[in-house]
Amino acid sequence: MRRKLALFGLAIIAVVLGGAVFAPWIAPYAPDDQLFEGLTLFGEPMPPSGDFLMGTDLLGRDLFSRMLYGAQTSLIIGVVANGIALLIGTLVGVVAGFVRGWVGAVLMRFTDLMMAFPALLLAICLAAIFQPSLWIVAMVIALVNWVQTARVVYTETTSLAEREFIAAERTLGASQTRILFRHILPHLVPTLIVWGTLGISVTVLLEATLSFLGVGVQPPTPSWGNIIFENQTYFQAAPWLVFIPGAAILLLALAFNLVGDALRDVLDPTQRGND
Amino acid sequence: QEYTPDPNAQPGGMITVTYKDDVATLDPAIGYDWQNWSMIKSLFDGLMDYVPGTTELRPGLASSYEISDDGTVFTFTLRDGVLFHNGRAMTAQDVKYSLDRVTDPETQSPGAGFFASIAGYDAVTNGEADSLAGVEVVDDMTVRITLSRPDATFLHVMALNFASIVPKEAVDEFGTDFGKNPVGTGAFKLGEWTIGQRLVFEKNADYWRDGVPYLDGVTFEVGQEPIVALLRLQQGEVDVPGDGIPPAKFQEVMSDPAQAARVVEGGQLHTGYITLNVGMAPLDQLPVREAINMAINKERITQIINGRAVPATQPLPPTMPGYTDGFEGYAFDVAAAQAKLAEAGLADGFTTELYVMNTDPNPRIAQAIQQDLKAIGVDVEIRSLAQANVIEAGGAGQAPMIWSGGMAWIADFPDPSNFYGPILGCAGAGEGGWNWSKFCNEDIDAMAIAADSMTDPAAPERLEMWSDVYMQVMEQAPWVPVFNEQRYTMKSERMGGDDALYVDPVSIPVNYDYVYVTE
Amino acid sequence: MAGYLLRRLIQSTLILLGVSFVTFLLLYVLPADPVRQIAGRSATAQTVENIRAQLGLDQPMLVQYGRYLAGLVQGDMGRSYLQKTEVATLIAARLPASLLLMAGGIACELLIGLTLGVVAAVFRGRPLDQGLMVVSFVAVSAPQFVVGLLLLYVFAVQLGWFPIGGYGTAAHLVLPALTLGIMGSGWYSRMMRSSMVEVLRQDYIRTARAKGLGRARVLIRHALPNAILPIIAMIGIDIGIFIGGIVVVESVFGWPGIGQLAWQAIQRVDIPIIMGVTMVSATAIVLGNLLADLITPLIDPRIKLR
Amino acid sequence: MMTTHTATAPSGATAPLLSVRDMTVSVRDRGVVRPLVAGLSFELYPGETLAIAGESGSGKSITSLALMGLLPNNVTVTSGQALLEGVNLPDLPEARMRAWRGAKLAMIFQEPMTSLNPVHTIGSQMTEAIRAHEAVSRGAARSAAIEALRRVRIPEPERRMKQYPHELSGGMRQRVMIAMALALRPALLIADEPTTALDVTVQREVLDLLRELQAETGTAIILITHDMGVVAESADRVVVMRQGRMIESAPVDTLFTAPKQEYTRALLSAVPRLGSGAARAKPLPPTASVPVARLVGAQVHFDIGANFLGRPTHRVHAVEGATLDIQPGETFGLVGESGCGKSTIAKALVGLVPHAGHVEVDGKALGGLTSLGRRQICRDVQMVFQDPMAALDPRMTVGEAVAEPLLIHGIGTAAERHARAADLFARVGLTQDQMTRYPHEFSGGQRQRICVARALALKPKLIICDESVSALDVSVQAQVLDLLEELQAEMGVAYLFISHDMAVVENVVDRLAVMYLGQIVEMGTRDQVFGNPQHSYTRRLLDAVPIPDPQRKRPPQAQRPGDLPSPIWPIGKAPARVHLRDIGDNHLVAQEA
Ligand SMILES: Nc1ncnc2c1ncn2[C@@H]1O[C@H](COP(=O)(O)OP(=O)(O)OP(=O)(O)O)[C@@H](O)[C@H]1O
Ligand SMILES: Nc1ncnc2c1ncn2[C@@H]1O[C@H](COP(=O)(O)OP(=O)(O)OP(=O)(O)O)[C@@H](O)[C@H]1O
Ligand SMILES: [Mg+2]
Ligand SMILES: [Mg+2]
Repeated sequence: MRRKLALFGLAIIAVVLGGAVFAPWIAPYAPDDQLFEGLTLFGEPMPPSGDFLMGTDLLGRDLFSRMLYGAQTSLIIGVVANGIALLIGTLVGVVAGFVRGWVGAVLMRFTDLMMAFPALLLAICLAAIFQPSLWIVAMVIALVNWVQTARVVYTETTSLAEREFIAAERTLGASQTRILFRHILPHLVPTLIVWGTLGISVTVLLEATLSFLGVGVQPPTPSWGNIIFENQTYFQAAPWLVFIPGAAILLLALAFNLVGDALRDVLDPTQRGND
Repeated sequence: QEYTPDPNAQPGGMITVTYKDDVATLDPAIGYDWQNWSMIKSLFDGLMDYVPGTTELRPGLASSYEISDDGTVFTFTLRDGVLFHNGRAMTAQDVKYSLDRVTDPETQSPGAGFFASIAGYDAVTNGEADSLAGVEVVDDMTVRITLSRPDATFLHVMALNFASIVPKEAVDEFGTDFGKNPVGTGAFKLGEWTIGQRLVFEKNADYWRDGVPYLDGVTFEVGQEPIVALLRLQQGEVDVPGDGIPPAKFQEVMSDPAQAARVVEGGQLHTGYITLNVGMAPLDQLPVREAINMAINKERITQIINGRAVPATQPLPPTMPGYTDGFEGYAFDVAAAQAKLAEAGLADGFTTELYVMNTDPNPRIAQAIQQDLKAIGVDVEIRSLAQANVIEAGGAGQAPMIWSGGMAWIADFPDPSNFYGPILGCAGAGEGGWNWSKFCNEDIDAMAIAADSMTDPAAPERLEMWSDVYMQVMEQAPWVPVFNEQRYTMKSERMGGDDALYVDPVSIPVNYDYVYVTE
Repeated sequence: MAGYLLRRLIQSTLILLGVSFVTFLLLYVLPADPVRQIAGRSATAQTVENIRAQLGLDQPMLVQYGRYLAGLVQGDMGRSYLQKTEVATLIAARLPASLLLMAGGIACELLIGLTLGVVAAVFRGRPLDQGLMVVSFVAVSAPQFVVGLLLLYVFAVQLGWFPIGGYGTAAHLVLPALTLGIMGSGWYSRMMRSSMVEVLRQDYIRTARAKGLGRARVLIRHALPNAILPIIAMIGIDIGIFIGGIVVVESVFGWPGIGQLAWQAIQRVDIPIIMGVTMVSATAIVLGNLLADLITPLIDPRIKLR
Repeated sequence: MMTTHTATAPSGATAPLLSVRDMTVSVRDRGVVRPLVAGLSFELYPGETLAIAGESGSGKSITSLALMGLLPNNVTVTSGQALLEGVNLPDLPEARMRAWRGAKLAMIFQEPMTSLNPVHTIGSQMTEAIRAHEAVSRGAARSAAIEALRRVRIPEPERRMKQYPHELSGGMRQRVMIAMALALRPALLIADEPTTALDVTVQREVLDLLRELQAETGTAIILITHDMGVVAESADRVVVMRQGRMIESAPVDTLFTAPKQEYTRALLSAVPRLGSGAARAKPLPPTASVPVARLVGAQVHFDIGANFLGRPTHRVHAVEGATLDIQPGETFGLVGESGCGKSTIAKALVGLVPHAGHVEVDGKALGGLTSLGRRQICRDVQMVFQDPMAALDPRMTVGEAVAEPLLIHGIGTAAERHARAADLFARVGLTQDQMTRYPHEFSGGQRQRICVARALALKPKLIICDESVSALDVSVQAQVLDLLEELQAEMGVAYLFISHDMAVVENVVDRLAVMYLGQIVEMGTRDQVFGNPQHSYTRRLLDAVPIPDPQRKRPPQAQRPGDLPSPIWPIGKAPARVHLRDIGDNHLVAQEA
């Protein structure tokens, strides 16, 4: 069952990745092509049909094509930016939790400082100072989103560092880095999976919020998040514009979670099947 | 010229109006948002006023006025028995005080510049004087205002909110917080203001105009998402959604005859346009600007905003005096546009940027523009930013193109000059000015000044001159006028009063003084 | 205890100082000029300079910051550039609503999240657990604006159980708090589940069962307090996350909180308001963390404040 | 209890309280049903004590959980009966079982440290149990709880009621567990290894207590243990289990005098007996010029508490001026009750805690070493921890774990390291194909052997065994001890052997030191200390050791006053240093006040 679910997850990721990479070949229309026949006479978007698999958006663009191209953006945000945030958070948390003394103290105080910042404001300022572009937005998201991970990892690391097998490693003469990477990090995997996969949705939506505030990916570049945000007031008049990208984000996050769970089973022999 | 109120009007009742944004201030010297504009209009009066539902001037607190032949001296006779909300009678001193206050740099009024034609204005701005030399109190009921140059629009200026008459003692009492504790002479007075939630206007029983207002009061609820406001209207909780009908609901409303019947449509003094920075290559070449003008499919852009606009051909909206009838402007013609580009040696197109404010529908309009320009080989990058950032870029002359929507020009007063000065004239073209195309043509400027120096604002020759001004501007194509937005106000069933009151060009969304409820 | 508090307060002050400086710096380098917003379209260069000088915006950044701090220490957060009102007044008028909403949001997310987490832990590995995992992902992935409107549409407009937006009574709070809480509930249910699974493995749970206690009592009295410990620390972090969500929720429900104030201020670079809101929210976050740390030993007596 | 029953057979007149008939408990594991306990039968009469002994993993705990109806989800009773007062327990619906749990049958779990809920007070946990079964007022439940605590001789029970588990010592926690179990006067009490985690003196107290309470209330007890000494002292009858089956059941005397089964015999012979050490005597290794380890006035302090500046207010004087040396090839014992500082000395030697005073390993002082020097020391001293499960990274295969020290110190190629690890596996009696498994897939004894193998990988000069065999059942314990001895003979390693089990210590050490509150109170050769204990604390330790001979039951030991003296002092104060006197042949004894 678990294996089947993991395969299902992998399949979804593959589909999304394939869609993103091969978008130019798969997409029936250009993502920013405002088709004349894409709007009704009153300027309303078209519901899903044979011509437009997922309908059209408020500018008469083919939603299916935009979803495909949007996958590129959303993967970069949800996977790369979120991954970097996870990485930074893990590094900071693990180092602060493990290397006590002033390095740890400085790192943790810095984390506290970052945490006290309203993240959105920070993102807005950073993105406004640098000219917004996909990679800048990804960077900003990575810079804002690592904090919570760092906190949680820090707490876990401190308790792990107290465990006896870590002391045992020390008596063997293992270096700090070895203990850190070989013995502490693997134990953080379950937590990181939860945070990493939930983080996909959060960052994809954060990117959309940033777009909405004018500091995100610039139009007409599509992303799943900004498709939702552009159209959210139309959720009754044109539900496909909100629910299709919403479902896509959900599926992507779920897929990563399923694969992550399977991965954890591989990495963590003791918990297998247990949880 | 006087307005005849609706004979069916009956006094009494409260109405509820909603807005998304909070009301920043009710200080007439400060307030410059389109939502507090009409509120201030109901709380305060100026010497001049408009006939409800029209753009016609009529006397306000002045019972009459005289203009000297050279058009530089205005003598206003004040109305008798006008009381401030605090019970004190208004006098000529208050008029002088109010004008001094609005021009005083300390006040930081965004409207101070409108009074630049009053003699002594510069001295006040420079801090050399603390009072306008051109405003004299002749006697308690008479004020004489001397201009340093003739100004045809001066009576309109005196009808602006900025020219509202405020009592000195109240301003002194509240200081900078006067904006939260407004005291005026208007038809309503402020009852309750719960920051972030609601404002309640109460009927001013001592209002100097007889019979009005009809309403006992108006409740403004702020912080209401337009789409929710509409839901509440449909539930009968709201009488007028101040932000209008949200695009997402427009079709729904219009396709239901019962609801559509409660929608009032009217023109408004608005033009949505694209500025083309004449100081930046390749937009510094006229053919390029012409090409861009020809490339924009205005019909389609109006379609995108549910057809709630008419394509524009020139800076002035059709309802504005001085509008050039029959002017075709630059017709949508891709081939011609491409030819123009080729003429400029840019047959392969070029890359440029379009700044736009980040609130819907502006980014969508920008994308439509982007697509149109792409058709002639011009690659446009969109910079969708917060209002302040767009204004900054525009002022600094860094923005090749700006879509004006959201920050757009709704006329302060119904006079053709209002579309020129700061946004097309040399005055605004400097660093930081609001003339974002940085278009500055001395000849046109001279003509504009000449037109404004005429005494009668409605003189046909004057309007002719203005028409010429804008025609010459269009020849230089520093703008792409895209559309003139139409107003659609929706109201609850019980709202009564002439439709014109709901699309009042100066009192948006509703002229509170004259509407009434039917139950 | 008093000593601990003092130390934490000093630390918090330093953090707030850091936040204020960084925010000030960011706003200083932000490419937008508040003076142009104030001066209006028709202002001359002279007027612009006048206003700049009046606001002290012509001074070097450090001087401006110093002045701001000096004011702040005396409880003066400055006046809004555009509204001219005291920032403190504006915030004071709106803060209670935001705090109420935040408290409601936290209550909702805990209520929903913890319940789902406990249920998932109890039924771990079964279809119900899998189903709840999907639910938690839905909660995290759902855009708040849409969730808010949906709730409003169904429960207020269609069913009429709650008022359509507004502020005042407990009934007004339910839907906004729910909207705000839904996203967090996804997180909490995941965390609660893993925490609970861990706790249910512990010996003292077996002891409790061996005493002959009922299932509910074992879960609520013995497992829950232990499982909730790692979660409390999250609540502090949450407040920071909420500040973003609150803008959306407040606007959907017409909730008079500081989110709307901040949003308008950002659009128009009303720096005193942005600074004020930032400082207030940073204070809320810092206090939230402190509170979380103070609550922990109440639940777990082994933890000593140090 | 000997007063009510004869040790040989229950009186035929009374009906058995519990009778287990051919009970099989099975686990469903990935669709396969596998018995964990098969065909178990025994009877238990009121007031009787039945011991279940057997190796680790033989199904002892599963049996007791089956009786309590607390089996894990995937484990069920698949056949047979367990009749308590004529009612078949496995058939009882959960609701009725719940009512019985605690009231009719109660259980004391193996781990007193973790069996109490850390977030509730002792009082609330006790009254809760009472109120779950008896409709009494809060006040009445409270007084009943206090009474129960008083009966288990917890001093000041009223005050303890308000305390949290972590504020009590291990022994006290175990007594609280017993009080809780006994408060409702259950007919049957199951005690699963109630003393394994406790040091001998506390173990003694707990066993005395159980016996006494049984005499008072007539409760029948099932006592699960792998300590044959405990069995001999407390049980009336014994069931010996192995691999899920009962292999022998007999009255305690019969079992000890005439064991029928091979395994039982092996079990009994493996039991270390106090006084038998002399038989295994070997000559003391000669004193070398450079001892492998030497401590001179070593101190280890931990700062705890904090004032508002974050400065500590108190200090744990965990080790206060220890002086000792360990010769190459020698086994040096360190004994003393829980918390006296034994582990701390060990940790100081491997550099896990900072120390003051002089500590040297192989002639090199530990203070001020470069990191390279530190790693060198790590090659010379290795440690085998008390809990092998905790000391192994659960996410690393044991093969990797054993090869890891070689990798860390950059010894050999991957192939060589693998070969060496395989060799070590063989040495400790494990097979090569087990190298790819994870720690949780081994039994306790095997895991401990893996730890030993890991410690041996670097061919150290000194191996520290910190309670390395305490948790193992006797047969496995004997295997490990034999292994250690063998290796010593072969490689000449020295051991620092830390334990609270005096019998084991006597069997393996050459010399030993007795510690009390961070200080050494007696030190000498095994014969000196065991043959002629001088310090009162040493004597008490020796007295507490259970004797695996049902004939020699001892009177209960004198009760100690409630709280242990503490090594925690306010900053600025320090305990008085004891002074060691040589009473001949390097037999050092502290002077007592
Ligand atoms: N939940 C379970 N799933 C599968 N096997 C289990 C489970 N619980 C116990 N076992 C297995 O059942 C057997 C008996 O375990 P039990 O805990 O009864 O041993 P024990 O005799 O109490 O040993 P010890 O002395 O170490 O406590 C062991 O082999 C163990 O691995
Ligand atoms: N990191 C630490 N911080 C504070 N106190 C400590 C620390 N480690 C040990 N102690 C204290 O030092 C004393 C000695 O502890 P140690 O672990 O050496 O005892 P032990 O003799 O090994 O006991 P046991 O037989 O229970 O293992 C104890 O009182 C213990 O509580
Ligand atoms: Mg067991
Ligand atoms: Mg120890």
